[in-house]
Amino acid sequence: MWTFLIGCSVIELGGLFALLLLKREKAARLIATLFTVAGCAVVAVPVFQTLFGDGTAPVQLPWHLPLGEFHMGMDVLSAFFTLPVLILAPLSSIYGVGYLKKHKGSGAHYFFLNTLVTAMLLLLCAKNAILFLMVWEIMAISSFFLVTFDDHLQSVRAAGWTYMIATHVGMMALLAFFAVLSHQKGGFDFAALTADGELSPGVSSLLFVLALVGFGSKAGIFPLHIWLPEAHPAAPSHVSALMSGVMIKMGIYGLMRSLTFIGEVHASFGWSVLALGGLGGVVGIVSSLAQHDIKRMLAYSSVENIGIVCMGLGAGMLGMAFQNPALVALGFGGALLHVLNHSVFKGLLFLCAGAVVHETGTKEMNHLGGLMKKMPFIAAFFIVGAVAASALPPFNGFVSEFLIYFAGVQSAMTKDVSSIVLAAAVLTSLALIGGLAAASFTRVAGMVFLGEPRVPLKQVPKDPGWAMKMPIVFLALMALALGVASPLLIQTVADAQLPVTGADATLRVVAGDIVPSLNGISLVGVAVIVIFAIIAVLYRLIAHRKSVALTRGPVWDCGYAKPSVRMQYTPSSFSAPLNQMFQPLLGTRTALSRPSGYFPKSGAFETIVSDRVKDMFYAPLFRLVARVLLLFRILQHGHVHIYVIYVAATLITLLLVTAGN
Amino acid sequence: MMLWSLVLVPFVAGLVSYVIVSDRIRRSVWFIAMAFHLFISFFLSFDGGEAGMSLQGGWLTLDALSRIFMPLTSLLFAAATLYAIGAFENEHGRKSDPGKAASAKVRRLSPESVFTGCILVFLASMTTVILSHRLGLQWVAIEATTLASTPLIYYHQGKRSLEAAWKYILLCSVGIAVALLGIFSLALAASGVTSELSVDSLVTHATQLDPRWLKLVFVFILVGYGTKMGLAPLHTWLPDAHSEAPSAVSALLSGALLNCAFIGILRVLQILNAAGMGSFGEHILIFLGLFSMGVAAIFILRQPDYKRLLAYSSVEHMGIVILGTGLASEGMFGSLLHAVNHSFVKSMLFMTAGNILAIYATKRIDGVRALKNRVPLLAVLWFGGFLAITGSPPFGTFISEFSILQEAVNQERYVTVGLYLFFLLLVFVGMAATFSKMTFGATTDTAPPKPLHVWSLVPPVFLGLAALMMGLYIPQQLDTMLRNAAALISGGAL
Amino acid sequence: MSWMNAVPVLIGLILSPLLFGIINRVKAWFAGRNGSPLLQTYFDVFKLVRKGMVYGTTTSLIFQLGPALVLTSVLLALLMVPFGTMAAPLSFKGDFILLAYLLGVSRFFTVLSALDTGSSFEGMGASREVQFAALGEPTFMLGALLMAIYTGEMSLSGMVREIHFEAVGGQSAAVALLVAAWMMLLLTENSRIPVDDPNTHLELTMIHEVMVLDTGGPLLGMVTYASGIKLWIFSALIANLLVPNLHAGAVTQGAVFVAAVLLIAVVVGVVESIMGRVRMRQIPKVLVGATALVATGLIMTLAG
Amino acid sequence: MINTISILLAITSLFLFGSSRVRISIRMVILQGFLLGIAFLYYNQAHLTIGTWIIGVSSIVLKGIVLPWLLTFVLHRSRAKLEIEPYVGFGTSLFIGVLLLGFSTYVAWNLAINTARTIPPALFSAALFLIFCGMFLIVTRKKAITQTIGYLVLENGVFATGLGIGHEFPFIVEMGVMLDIFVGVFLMGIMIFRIDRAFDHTDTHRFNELLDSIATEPADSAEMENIQ
Repeated sequence: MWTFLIGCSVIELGGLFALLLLKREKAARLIATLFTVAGCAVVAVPVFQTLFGDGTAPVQLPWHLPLGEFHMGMDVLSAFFTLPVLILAPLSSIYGVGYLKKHKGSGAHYFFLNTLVTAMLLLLCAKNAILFLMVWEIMAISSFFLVTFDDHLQSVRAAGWTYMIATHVGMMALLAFFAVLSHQKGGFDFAALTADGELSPGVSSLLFVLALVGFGSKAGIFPLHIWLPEAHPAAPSHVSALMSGVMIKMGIYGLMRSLTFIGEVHASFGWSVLALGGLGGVVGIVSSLAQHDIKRMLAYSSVENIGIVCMGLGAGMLGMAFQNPALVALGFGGALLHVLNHSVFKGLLFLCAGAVVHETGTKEMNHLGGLMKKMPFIAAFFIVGAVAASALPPFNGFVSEFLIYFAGVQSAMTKDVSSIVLAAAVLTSLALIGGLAAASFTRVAGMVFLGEPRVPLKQVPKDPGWAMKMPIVFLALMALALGVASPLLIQTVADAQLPVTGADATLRVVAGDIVPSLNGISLVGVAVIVIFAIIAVLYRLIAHRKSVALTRGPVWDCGYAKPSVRMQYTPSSFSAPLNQMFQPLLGTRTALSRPSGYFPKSGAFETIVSDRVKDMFYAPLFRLVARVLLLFRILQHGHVHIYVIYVAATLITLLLVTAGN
Repeated sequence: MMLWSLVLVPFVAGLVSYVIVSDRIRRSVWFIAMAFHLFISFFLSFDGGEAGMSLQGGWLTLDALSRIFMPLTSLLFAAATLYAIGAFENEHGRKSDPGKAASAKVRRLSPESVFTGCILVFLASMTTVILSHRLGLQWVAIEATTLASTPLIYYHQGKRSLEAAWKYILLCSVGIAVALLGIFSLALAASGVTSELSVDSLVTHATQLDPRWLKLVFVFILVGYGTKMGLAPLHTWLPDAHSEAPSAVSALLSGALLNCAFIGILRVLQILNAAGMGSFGEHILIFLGLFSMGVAAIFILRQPDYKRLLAYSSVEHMGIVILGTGLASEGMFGSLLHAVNHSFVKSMLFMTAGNILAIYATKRIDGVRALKNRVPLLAVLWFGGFLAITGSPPFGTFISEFSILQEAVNQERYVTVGLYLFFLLLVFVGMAATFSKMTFGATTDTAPPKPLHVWSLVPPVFLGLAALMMGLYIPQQLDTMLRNAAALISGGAL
Repeated sequence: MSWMNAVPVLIGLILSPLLFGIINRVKAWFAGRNGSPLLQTYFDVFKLVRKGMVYGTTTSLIFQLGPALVLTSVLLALLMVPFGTMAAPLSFKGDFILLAYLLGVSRFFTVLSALDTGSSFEGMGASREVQFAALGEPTFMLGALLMAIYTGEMSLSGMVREIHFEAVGGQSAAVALLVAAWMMLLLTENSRIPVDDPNTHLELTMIHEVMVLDTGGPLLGMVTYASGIKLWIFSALIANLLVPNLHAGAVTQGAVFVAAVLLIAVVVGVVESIMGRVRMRQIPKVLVGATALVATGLIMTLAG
Repeated sequence: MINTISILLAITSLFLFGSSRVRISIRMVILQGFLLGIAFLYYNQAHLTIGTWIIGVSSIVLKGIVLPWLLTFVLHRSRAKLEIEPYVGFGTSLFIGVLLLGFSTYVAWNLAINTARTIPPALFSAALFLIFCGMFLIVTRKKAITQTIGYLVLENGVFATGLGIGHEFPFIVEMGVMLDIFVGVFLMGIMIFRIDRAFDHTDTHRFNELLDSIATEPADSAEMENIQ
């Protein structure tokens, strides 16, 4: 455990050096990245020790704080959740070195980036409630500063503001959660909290609701997700990659850790998480289909993937409630694996999107197009990310969704009514999400990179420098590796969930009999690549042989006289049929300015996309609270006389009250 | 003798500095008095005699409670002194440079000597409040603090500061008159039992005091000193007084004066607990605490003036402190810790607000933009203060607010917990809008801001670090002192 | 992969273009025409492979490599389709999920290569394709779940071995519903008449055809062959449901199975001749109807 | 003796309720100062020490002579001669005064806790009445100087309740209370002087520049936009 602490302090030191070198931007960035990479390497040692070796001893330091004390320890669950941090943190800092070349103020930025990484690492190994809360808030604050990096834009400030409020709501719920928990179980240490003191159903459901709100608001689970599509597009891309890939997983980690505290899991918990996950998944992917802004679209797809993870969690919890070990192993296993997979391919997508925004200067997808010719490297890897994100075989997205599918079908084998309903729910929503995800990602990949540029760009985009390319290549390879090498991973995933599900031998057996399917999948994955290579080579030989003519001609346009670039299908028109179908979920408004007069000069049509949940629930709620509070403002009207009456009135009321008892 | 010197030295220095003409000498007198006071109070509190050192029949004693607040007050006074001198330099600097003269409303400044005199007398009276064990003397001292601080408030002689000062003195005097009623009824309650109203004798004979009169005493003292402490609905003078006073004074008012009023209430609570009627006032205290937080939340949301915002947050934090006292046992410890944390953070914030005022010359929030780009150090202080005042973890306020929450949950008062968290969230929402609007944003004028005097920057940085330290590591000795004080007040029932 | 398993795959590869011939011949018979020869598709593919290649000016590498990936994924999907009672060469628990997603890969890259041409027609086709595919997925998954519950097996080959369509008994009603739903799915996925018309010339009404509007030469050959295999896969899945387990030798069972597949092609031809096209707006209702059918099937297994 | 003093006190505060001219109110305050001083001396005659003597005399001197002198001085310098149209008309305030007198006598008589030994009910009711009169003046009168007078009357009332146990209070505390009241009123006087110069009126009714009650419409204000 000491190596872990050393690693974290190395990363934090890097941040401090970056702060000191405020003036020399480039040096600050390089040093901070160097320290992060070194720190993560050092931290990797205990993590692999815990995952594959025999684990590390916890560390307990006498840190005199009236309530909590410094108790760090790493169990299998936290080790597994450290993997995404170790992958994405160094890569995003390296990417940042290239990305922030043209920006000022990257010294402070890197300080907060390193603090965020350290906070996340410490959070995963915190074994004391107070320490957990403190590191949780530090993580929130440092990520707030990262989001508001280029704060000269009004939209970024508004996004930062919404983000801060959302995290604070979650913080309030967590405060209440840990207060009630430590009251029930006595003491703040996680060991005391996980002791299986019997909790009355009322208290355990209250605890679960608080945990769901507290951790759900950080993870972006369905009703509490509105800050995610605001904050991620506002942040610089390597930060949104880190946040989307890793930080929202801390919410999932917290939720699983709270299961260990609550102990006995009721079926209603499982159903609620499953329902939220399914609903969140569908709403997430449908909203991402309707977006104009590329990073907002990726943020909504994070909401969708978190929905899928919650479905896995829900299935696992229902398995615990119905005492069906297979469902438990597969549900939690699918969720955990999807956490890792999502952080890899979402990180890849955000980094590629970052490069696009960096070069073209605009996030508006309707204005982009045909970047494949100018930025072939980024286009190719974005398409790889898109394939992985819509869970298609050769890549890692498919494996974890396969596990959750399998959990659904496996639960149906027991043939009792509730498990079949569960299976039907999981399969339909996952299938629908899968289909829509394919639609959404073909839209982005197709419209942004293929076809022709819809609006002439100011400067010719070109592929970025090696600092931005290297992480992208590494992530793509990681996605492929995870996709193909999944049978090796299933064992660690089965162990990683032990703290939550309790050491139950059958879990290992159940995980065992999924291995042949995973072998089949990786076999097919490899086969796809090999056969594709063969057919492509054959095609090249046949189609491009000397004796045959190879010409380039205009694309068929029905013989129209003067085809223009604007005639191409735009992303909004591409997803228009689906948007109309899911209109109640989306609530997209259209603004039409009709061309008028005999010689009309201009007409415009625009769809305005806003988050339905926010418009229907949060905005009116905020306005109501503000209006109610403003009513009470007359209290302070400035007249001394009436102030004295206040004093007299309080005196009299208190006298009456005391006279009473 | 040392204790009396703590009172007399600043008092005499105050009187003397009324008459000194030259700024330099007066400032040095002021500085010496402050240094002396700081050294003595730290020396006495941290390693003075273990038992309460009393003098001449218990007029001034240093018991567990005053052992905390004495060094705190003198530390705040030292910081305020340095800041005030720095602010005067800024002010003089501004007046002299021609460019600024036209735009800034140059107010006619009453001579600095009145300011120095009053502030030193203010310190003397606060020291007497903290140290006095005689409730009569304590009342006199609290009244003296009001009188000493009024001229400080209308130091800038503007219409608004005069109005604020008038409301301050009128409301506080009415409140304190009610407190005097309380003192007299306490004397009546103890008429048969003991002669002089010293805390020790009252505590020893507490059981024989007439309970009905004790209830009356509690109500009068709560209303009287509650007005001084700024509990809603008696708080109406606080936003005006704290926002119109010069920043050094509002830092002292918020940081130190509110604690003195709090000590007045604690002394009476000590007697009540000793008389076994501790649980009697619980509901009233909790209600007042929550009501103050609610009223503060109402006015913090979309508050146009940032100094008034800080004043309302003082009302809110005093509400939290009173809520903690109402919850007794662990809550008492939380409230004392919170009073200390709040003093650090609030005075730091007021000083930073003063610096912002010196640069942007406007108290309106819309007038202040892009603090981050123009004055990075102030932005760090300002936003760090915001995080501290709303109780986010790395700072001390989080620990105290959480222990109060923990106590409320332990007593299964879920309604209180719900309201408590809701108001904290409301205050956070209100403040988040204001602070982020001021710190971030783009600026058009690229003129480098006027350099601030170093003395006006050192104290806030020091206080900010103290607040941070309180959050990360509370030294063992300070923790035991807090626990003894809490035990003292709740009659050993901790 | 013993020698015996290779035979079904070979048969699949060889016979799949024949299905188009049968369908066109049935339509011609209905219309009183002689119709094109049964092997017409084979001639088209050979001709196309030997022709020169014309790329659109706006197209990039994706357009050239897309159809290769489409063909690969469809070939691998063919590997997993059981052949009568004989298990598929590659079968494991939950292989139907992989089958669905392999078809997803082929659809993904067809759409990408369509969008690469940058023509508005191809964009329109892609947008429609993506919409209907998204609605078709749940039908396939629920159908597989129904079969899994009904037979207790989790791999396609296992399910097919257990399932048998007796005329009487509650279970068979569920299977009948499943067959109807999967028939609708076949018609949608392979762009047959009620949903999409493969032989139309009006670009605005096409869905699948318009996506391959600008592919010519060897690329078009590959795409046609891939769509043939895809039709074979769907018909094979439905045939597996209908063909009872005759416990006879592998050869006779195989022959019966192939006959069933060809029979399904005839049925498709009949359906195409007698039905007109469903309006574009109604297609989502058709697909949701298919899912509803499977859902009722599920409920029946619960009740039964 | 005590009864006559308390009746006289009651009458003077009734005058205060009704009088519209500041000059008369100041005279009433002088009268109250003398009455209280005499009452204090009379009441503690049993154990007269040097301390109580000094306190008695100083209270007479301060409340009877010095403070009223200061108030008249301020009255002349600031042109606020008349207390014009207060919130509550003089007739009605007189009527309220009588009501308050009834209420305080009622409270004094049946609040029969062990005050009998220390404060005679008559004096206690007069004291309560003085307190109510002080509060009432501050609340209803607009002129700053009348509010100061109200405060002074309030202090007199509190001092009257404390008469009984005057001897038990140590000398310093008693003198401290006296000094505080003196400095308080003195400071208020200076402030009225300053207010008069700054505002050229001393009408506290127009003191409402410091307020928060401008209910900004939630819908249109700019911040609301970025709250969503």
